[in-house]
Formats: sequence, C-alpha cells, structure tokens
Amino acid sequence: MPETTYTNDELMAAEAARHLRDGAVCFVGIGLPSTAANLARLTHAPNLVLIYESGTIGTKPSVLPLSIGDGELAETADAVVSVPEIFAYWLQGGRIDVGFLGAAQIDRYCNLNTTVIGDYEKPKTRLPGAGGAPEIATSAKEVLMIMKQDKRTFVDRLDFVTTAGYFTGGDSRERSGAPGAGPTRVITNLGVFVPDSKTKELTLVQLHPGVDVEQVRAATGWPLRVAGELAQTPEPPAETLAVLRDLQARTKAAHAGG
Amino acid sequence: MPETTYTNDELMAAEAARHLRDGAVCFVGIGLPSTAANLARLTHAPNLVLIYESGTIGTKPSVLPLSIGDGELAETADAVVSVPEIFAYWLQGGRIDVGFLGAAQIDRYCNLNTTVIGDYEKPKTRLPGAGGAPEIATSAKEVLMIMKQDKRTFVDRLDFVTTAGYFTGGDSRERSGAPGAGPTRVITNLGVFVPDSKTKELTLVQLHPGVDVEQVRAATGWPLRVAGELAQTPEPPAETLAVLRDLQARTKAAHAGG
Amino acid sequence: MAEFLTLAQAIERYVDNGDSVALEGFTHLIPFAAGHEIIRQGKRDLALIRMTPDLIYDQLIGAGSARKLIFSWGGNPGVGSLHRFRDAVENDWPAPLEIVEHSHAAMAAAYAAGASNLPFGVLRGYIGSDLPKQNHTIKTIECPFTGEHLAAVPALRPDVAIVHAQQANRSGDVLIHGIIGIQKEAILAAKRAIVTVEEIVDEFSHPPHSIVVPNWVISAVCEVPGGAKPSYAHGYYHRDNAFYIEWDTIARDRERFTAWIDENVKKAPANA
Amino acid sequence: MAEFLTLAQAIERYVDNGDSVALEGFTHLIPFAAGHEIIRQGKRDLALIRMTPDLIYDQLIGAGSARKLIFSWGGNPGVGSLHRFRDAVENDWPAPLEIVEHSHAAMAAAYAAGASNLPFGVLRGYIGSDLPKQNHTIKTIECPFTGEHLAAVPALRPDVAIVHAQQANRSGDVLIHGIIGIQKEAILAAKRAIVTVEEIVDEFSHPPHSIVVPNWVISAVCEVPGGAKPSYAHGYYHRDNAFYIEWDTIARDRERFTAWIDENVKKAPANA
Repeated sequence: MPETTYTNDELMAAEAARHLRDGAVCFVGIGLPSTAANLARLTHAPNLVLIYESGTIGTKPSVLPLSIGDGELAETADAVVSVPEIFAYWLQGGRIDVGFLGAAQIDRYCNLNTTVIGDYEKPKTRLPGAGGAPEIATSAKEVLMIMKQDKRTFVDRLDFVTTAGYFTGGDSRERSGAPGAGPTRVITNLGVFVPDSKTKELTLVQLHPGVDVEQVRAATGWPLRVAGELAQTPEPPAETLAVLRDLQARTKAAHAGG
Repeated sequence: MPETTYTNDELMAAEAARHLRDGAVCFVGIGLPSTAANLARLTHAPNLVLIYESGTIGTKPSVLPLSIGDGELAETADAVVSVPEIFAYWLQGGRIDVGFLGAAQIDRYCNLNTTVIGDYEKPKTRLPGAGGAPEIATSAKEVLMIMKQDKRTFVDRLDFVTTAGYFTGGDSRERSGAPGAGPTRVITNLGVFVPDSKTKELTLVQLHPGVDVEQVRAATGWPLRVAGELAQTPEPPAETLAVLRDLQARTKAAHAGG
Repeated sequence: MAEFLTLAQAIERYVDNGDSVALEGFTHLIPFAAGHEIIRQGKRDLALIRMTPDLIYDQLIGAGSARKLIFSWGGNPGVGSLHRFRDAVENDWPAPLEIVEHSHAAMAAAYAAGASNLPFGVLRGYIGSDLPKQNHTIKTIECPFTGEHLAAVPALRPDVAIVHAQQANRSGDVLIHGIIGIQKEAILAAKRAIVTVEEIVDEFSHPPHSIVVPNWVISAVCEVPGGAKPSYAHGYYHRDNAFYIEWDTIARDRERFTAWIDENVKKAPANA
Repeated sequence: MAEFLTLAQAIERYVDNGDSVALEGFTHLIPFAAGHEIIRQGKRDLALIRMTPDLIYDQLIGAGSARKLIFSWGGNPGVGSLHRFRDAVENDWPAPLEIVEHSHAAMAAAYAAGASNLPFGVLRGYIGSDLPKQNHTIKTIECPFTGEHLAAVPALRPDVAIVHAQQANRSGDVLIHGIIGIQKEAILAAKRAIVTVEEIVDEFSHPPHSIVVPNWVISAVCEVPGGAKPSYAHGYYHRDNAFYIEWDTIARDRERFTAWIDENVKKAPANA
C-alpha cells in the first residue's frame, strides 16, 4: 500500500463527490456535504445544480461557504428565491434529486438525531436542531449521508429522531407516505454503507484504504451487517486532490479576513 | 341650475375619487374604478396606493390601463409581485383599505353578480365570471362600488351571487367570518347609496345634479329606501375635470396605436 | 434539462390529445403562437386551464380544441365578452364545454399548491358566493388550531404548461420580466413545460422585476419572436389594443371567426 | 406609513416587555444593532422568534431578555454550538427558556401563513420525526380531496418584526438585495415592523435579486449603517467570520459573556 498522501476528510469528500452524477439537482448542507458537492461540480459534474436552503438555486461559489447564506451563493446563482419558496416549490415540489446531509447521530435504519443527547426536557447536550433536514430527507428523491463514525455517532438507539431514514426498517418508510426513496449511501471516515434492499438495515459494503472490518465494528453501536464482498474505496485521483486543495486554499484565504 | 358641462361618467369618477382618502391602499379593477382611483391620485390623494391584481403595488400609470396587466403598471410600480402573492400576502393578508369594484348586477344588500344571467347550466347570457371580486369584497377593509344603474343592473333578485355584499342583510355578513366591513358606498349614474347601519339595505342618500328620486326608483328593481334628507352630489370642480380630461386624452393617444 | 426545439416540434412532442394544458401569462406574455400551433396540429379534447382565458382560449375553444375549461375570469379585457367562449357555454358550439369556475384568489392558490406538491390550496375565499354550489371541487377545511372554516381547492397539476418569456440563455434558463403573473407556478405545477421566448441571448439583462426559471424544470425552449402578439412582451412590443377591439367583431360571428382561424392560423406557416 | 426614527426611539415605541418579537434575516442581514438596542433598553420576557437564532439570540438569551424561543436551527453556523442558548436550555441560566421547535420548512410555512392571514400553514413535513411529540403545536390535517394526511402548523403572527435592509428611499420604501430569506414574510406576518437600513437613498439601485417592501407596511425605518454586523449586508460589507469563531470562546463562559455584553452592548452608545 502506498503512503497515504491525503487526509480522511479528503477521501470522504472525494468518495461522496464520485456519487453525484452530472446534471443532478442537489440540496446541500454546510460542511462536508458542501465540500463534496462543490468538488463534484469542479471535477466530473460541471452541470451539477447546487441549491442551498437560503434560496440560492444553481449557485457556483468559487470558495466554500461558511454558512448556507454566504453572499457569494447569491452572486453566482441562476436564481435567488425566498426561504418559503425554496422549501415549498423546490424541495417539497419534488425538484431535488439528491439531498445531501450530515448528522450528529445515526441509527441502523438511517434515522438521524440533530436535536438532543439525553432527555428532551433535560438534555445532557442540546444540539442545534432540525433545520432543513426532516423535509430534505423525506422529499428529495434520494439522500446521501456523510459523517464521522464512532460509537457516539453510530448508535443503537437514537435519543431523538429528528429526521427519518427508514423508520423501523422494511417497508415502514414506504408506508409513511414520504415521497422520496430515502438514504441510498452513508459515507464515513471508515467506509461506505448502503441500506439492505429488503430490511433497509445499513450494510457495510466498502472499506477505505487501510481500514479493516473490525475497526468499523468497533465504531458501530449495533451488531454490524457486513456485505459478503467488500469493495475498497478508490484513492482520490491526484487531479481531484489538487482541485480540492485549491478550493480549500481559496476558501481559507477568502474567509480569513474580518 | 347651470348648464351641464360634464358627462355622467365624469361626475361618477369625480364623486368616487372624492371618497378615496390620501394614503389609502386601494385594490382597483379596470374601468370606472381605475379611472376614479387614478383621478384621486392625480388630485387630492397623491399618496393613494394603487394595487392591481396583476401584482403591481404602488403603481402610478400616466395613462389609464386598458387591462389590469398593462406594462406601464409594472414600470411605475414600487414593487411587482406574483399573482399568488398579491392575493395571499396583500389582499388576504388584510393590507387593502379599499376594494374598488364594478358589477353587472347588484341587489339591495350589495351582493354582486358577474357570472350568468339566467340559469347557470343553461345561461341566457354568460358573463366573464368572478375574477378577483369575491375575495376583494370580503378581505378589503371596505368596498366602494361604482356602476351604471337601471332595472337590469339594480335587481330584486340576483340570478347568481358571485360576490357577497351584506348577504341577507342585518348581521349576516358579520356572522359569515368575512374579515372586511363590506361595501360602504355605491355610486351610480343617478346618485349615491349607502347601506343602512342596521338592516344593511342600500339607501339612497344623495342625488346627482338634475336627478330626482322618481328617476332613481324607476331604475331600481326593488322598493327603494330613501334617506330622510338627500344630499346633492357636488359638481366636479373645473380643476378635477381638467385633470380627468387630460388623463383620458393621454390614454386615448397612448392606446390608439397597434 | 431544457431542449431547444421548434415550436412545432415542442407541441407535437409534449401536447397530447386529451391533455390538461395551461397556457399561462396573466394579462402579459400570453403565448398566442403556441396556442395557434396547437390549433394547427389539430390537438383535441384538451382540458384548458387559464386564469383569464382571453382571446387565446376564445380561439382554441372556437376552433374545437377544448372539452373543458378551468378558469377564473373569462372576458375580453377592456372590451367585453369572449364570444366563442360564450357560444360554447350558451349554445354548445362547436361542442359542449365543461366549465370549472374559480375566483382568481382560489385559482392562484391552486397553482401554488400544485407547484408545492400539495394536494390542495387553502384560502379565505368564496365567503357568501354561489360558486361552490356550481364548482363541486371547492370544499371547506377546518383549521386544527382555531376551528375556523376556510375554503380548500384541489391543486392544479396540468399535464403541460406553456408560457412565453422575454429571453432564454444558451443553457435554456428563462428570464421573465415585468408582470410575472402565475407563470412560475404554472411551470412548476405541470408535468411538462414549454417556454417560447422572444430571443436567445448570451447574457440576461436582469432588469428590475425579473425572475429566472432554471432550464432543468423546462422540457423545451422555443425561440418565437412575437410569440405573445397581440398580447405584449414587456421591453419588446406593446399590446395590440386595436386587435383586442377588432376581435369583438371577428368572434361575434361563427363564420367570420372560422374564416379568420383558417386564414390566420390554419393556413399560416408552422413555427418550424 | 413608515416613520423615520432613531433605532432607540423605534425599539422604545414598538417593543414592549412580553412581546413576541421576530428579528429575522436568514443567514444574511441579521439585525444585530436592533438586538443590542433591545438589550440596552432592558426589554424583558420576550418570546423570540427566528429560524436560525444565531449569535443575535445567543446574546439576547444570555442577557436575560427572553422567556421563550420559537426556532428551527440553533447553531453557530460553520462553528458549532450557541452556548448561551444551550446554557439556558440545559441549565436554566440566566432563566428557564421555553422552546418551541420546528423544522425550517415548517417555520417558513408558518411565516407565510401569517403573512397570508391564514390561521395555519400546511406542509408535507415531519414525516417520521419525533418533533411533533415535543412541539404540540404541530398537528395533522386531512386533505379533503385525497384523504392524505399532512402536517399543519399555526401561523406565526409576531407582535413585532425587525429586519435589516440595504436601502430605504425618502418615502421609507425598503430594498432588500441578495439572499432575501424570510424578511418579507416576517414583516407582513407581524403587527408592527421596524426596518434598520444601511443608508437612505434618493433612488434605489435595483440590483438583480432585489425586492422592495413598501413603506405602508412598515412602522419605522431607522438608518443604522453597519446594523447587521458581524453578519453581512450584500453589497456593503462581508460577514465577520473571525468574530463568529471568537464568539464560541466568549459565549462558552458565563462571566466572559456577561463582561462582553456589558462592554460592547450595555455601555455602548444608544443608536439615538
């Protein structure tokens, strides 16, 4: 195995970017989703349509936004609409191909918690809350997840279901009336998971270079389902890494000032 | 009595304009309402806010529009919004002081018909229909009516209630949940009517110069209620007439071309 | 992703007999050229949807393209009646026309509901009106918080929306400028959308009161200069008021109307 | 009809103790100066409404101005937690804070319902979420046409909305440019509205993506250059990202926070 010449975040971003097809309409959250979506746009998917919940449609920022409402998102957008419109006409309207989310906690059925650790009334840790996630996860045609994995994030039981994935598994999501198909892929710092086609339980299908199954089990709060054959995540091509590093250098320079 | 130096339409427009206070927000239909509202704006009410249902807010046309969507309405507007927005946020939102309407038929309780003469399924005459009127009449804080009066327009019984005035009179409008107070004044080519404060039946309170009560009775399809003291409509001041004629000359010139 | 097609190709590909079709443009940018192409191609049994039927639907109704009309104000603006619409409703000529009649506020709410993928729109509407007695799609809904009763109307979800706009760029994004009306909602409520434009430009001019509709919610963009005449295109040409007045005479008489359609629509060259 | 007031006058006249107050601006044009003036004037028991509480509500909550918070995402964007918000929820410091928690889509629908004078907003929302178990104002409504069940949320009708905008003209009309967010809805949903602006101009510049809110839906316009700092005003100044990061340290500690508020807000001159 060659020396690792990229960080874990870079690998995750590159792996997520790979799964965004050119021309797809992507509703993007801040952080790793935004990094990966812009990386895709700057590499193999120049016609990827990025929508941020601040109402910017088809935005093409030259640097990564720090908040979903950065000014450059409006300046480079094809259209800027109000917040009620972005949620009603565009997300709920069924116009989003891929909702791209992170989360504080996930369970085996891809349900997400971004609300509280502990009891809702007397929380141990109060998290930011729902934002756009509950409706992104149910209205987008599919959902891509990207997040750090350990036993505190991949948990057996969520303290709070902020956002639905596959509910209690099986056909429970379908029966709920949620218009979209749900999460199709979860990319972490260790590997890639997809829901089982029938039970909808997350299944490890791919390992990042240098990671073994035991490491993943150790970072999963439930008895992990592992696919019979495990793929290995391709190392990010040098060109992709160069684009990503340029993007991050530009971002750092742009956001450094007051 | 001096020689008449103005037309009936001019008198009606001037009389209606007089009742639009400066600064009021007025939702205007095409025809006499639009003429009167613009006359008011060009005379005593420079800050009258005109809204047309095409979505133009605070428009200041130099000529009278032929349709509620003429281009000059947008060019001279403070804001242009979509049709759903004009009806939801501005009219239904309770932002309109005066709704200004005409109609094909009216009854003694100020209910209006603009839908059919005869049976709905097999109409003798199919009229254009509702347009904005049903919600203008119920959501505007008050409604001003302007229309030609004869036994075919001032009828005992409407063939169809397109738009509610005072329903069956008394407190029936209040009980309906309609947010606005309802019609406060009906101006015709013969005189001016206001609803009785208790029964809400239209009462003749003012005669135009040269018109007598019998003429009005003869043009009313129900036994007419007449106020104890009848005012006389003031003749339009020369200045008002000059402004109105200028406006109409400009309008004619502007709309003459192809 | 919008494809650049001729108008003839777009109508042929995206408008089927029996479809529900919304040719929108609220008193501005009325897509007459597309309406004429529909007549030329002999499309039949259409359920026409439009807040203000205007001359464009008077022509489609008189030419026999429609079986149904969903509308909220059916007059010739500033002139009077739509005689072909009246003749269809009053005398079933050239064919019976089913009508579903709304107020503007309700129809706007129904389009917005369609664009929002909601099954119904809610409004404080129709209070004291006889319309719900004739239009049985108007229902009542109770507020779960206050107990108030409000009007509910079913969402409009046309098979096809057709609108006219000032400009498209090379990607097929579309700019609408001036009175923006209900066009965005019609496009987003529909399954398929055709946009005719005055011109295709490299860069939008972005005048005040303009909106952009992205190419990926549009099926076809067709360059049709003058495609809104005798309606107007803000910044391009004015409304032909003389024609709106003349239409009153043309449309009043069945034969004269038929001759006019033959001469000016059916025998006119396709927008190919 | 908007009156030109100093910010101090506007807050004194239009914000009462106990009011529900929406200081809006979705990730842009956040009205910090107005928030600081509310703290300086010692307004109490406010029900604060805002989709993204951001630093502005962290400050108001920590300063003890709030009894209640209606919100949909309570983080420091791109940085992490709002420590004063957390301390209030987790430890009742400086006072217990009642929270009413929504998703963005629901809160946007609730503002739009308020602006529309409807008692509730409808959305395909909260499917599979635990939020309705904690926020009992979220109810279900049945479509009278399809029988589908949808989420209903009560309309937001704040006593006061406060927003920041780029420009007012001499009549008090206001231009908002760039990300327009939820400001128009907040103004129209509220009983009273205060708008702080970067500058008062003779003529608006009408850049792309701009909207105008007419003076007659606004109670007071206050010229407050820099009134959105450390947030940004598109076309005027950038977001002070360094301060957003620094806030994490300031707000983490009660004493340091209190000292910061004393120094930078309470002892700062009123916007008079």
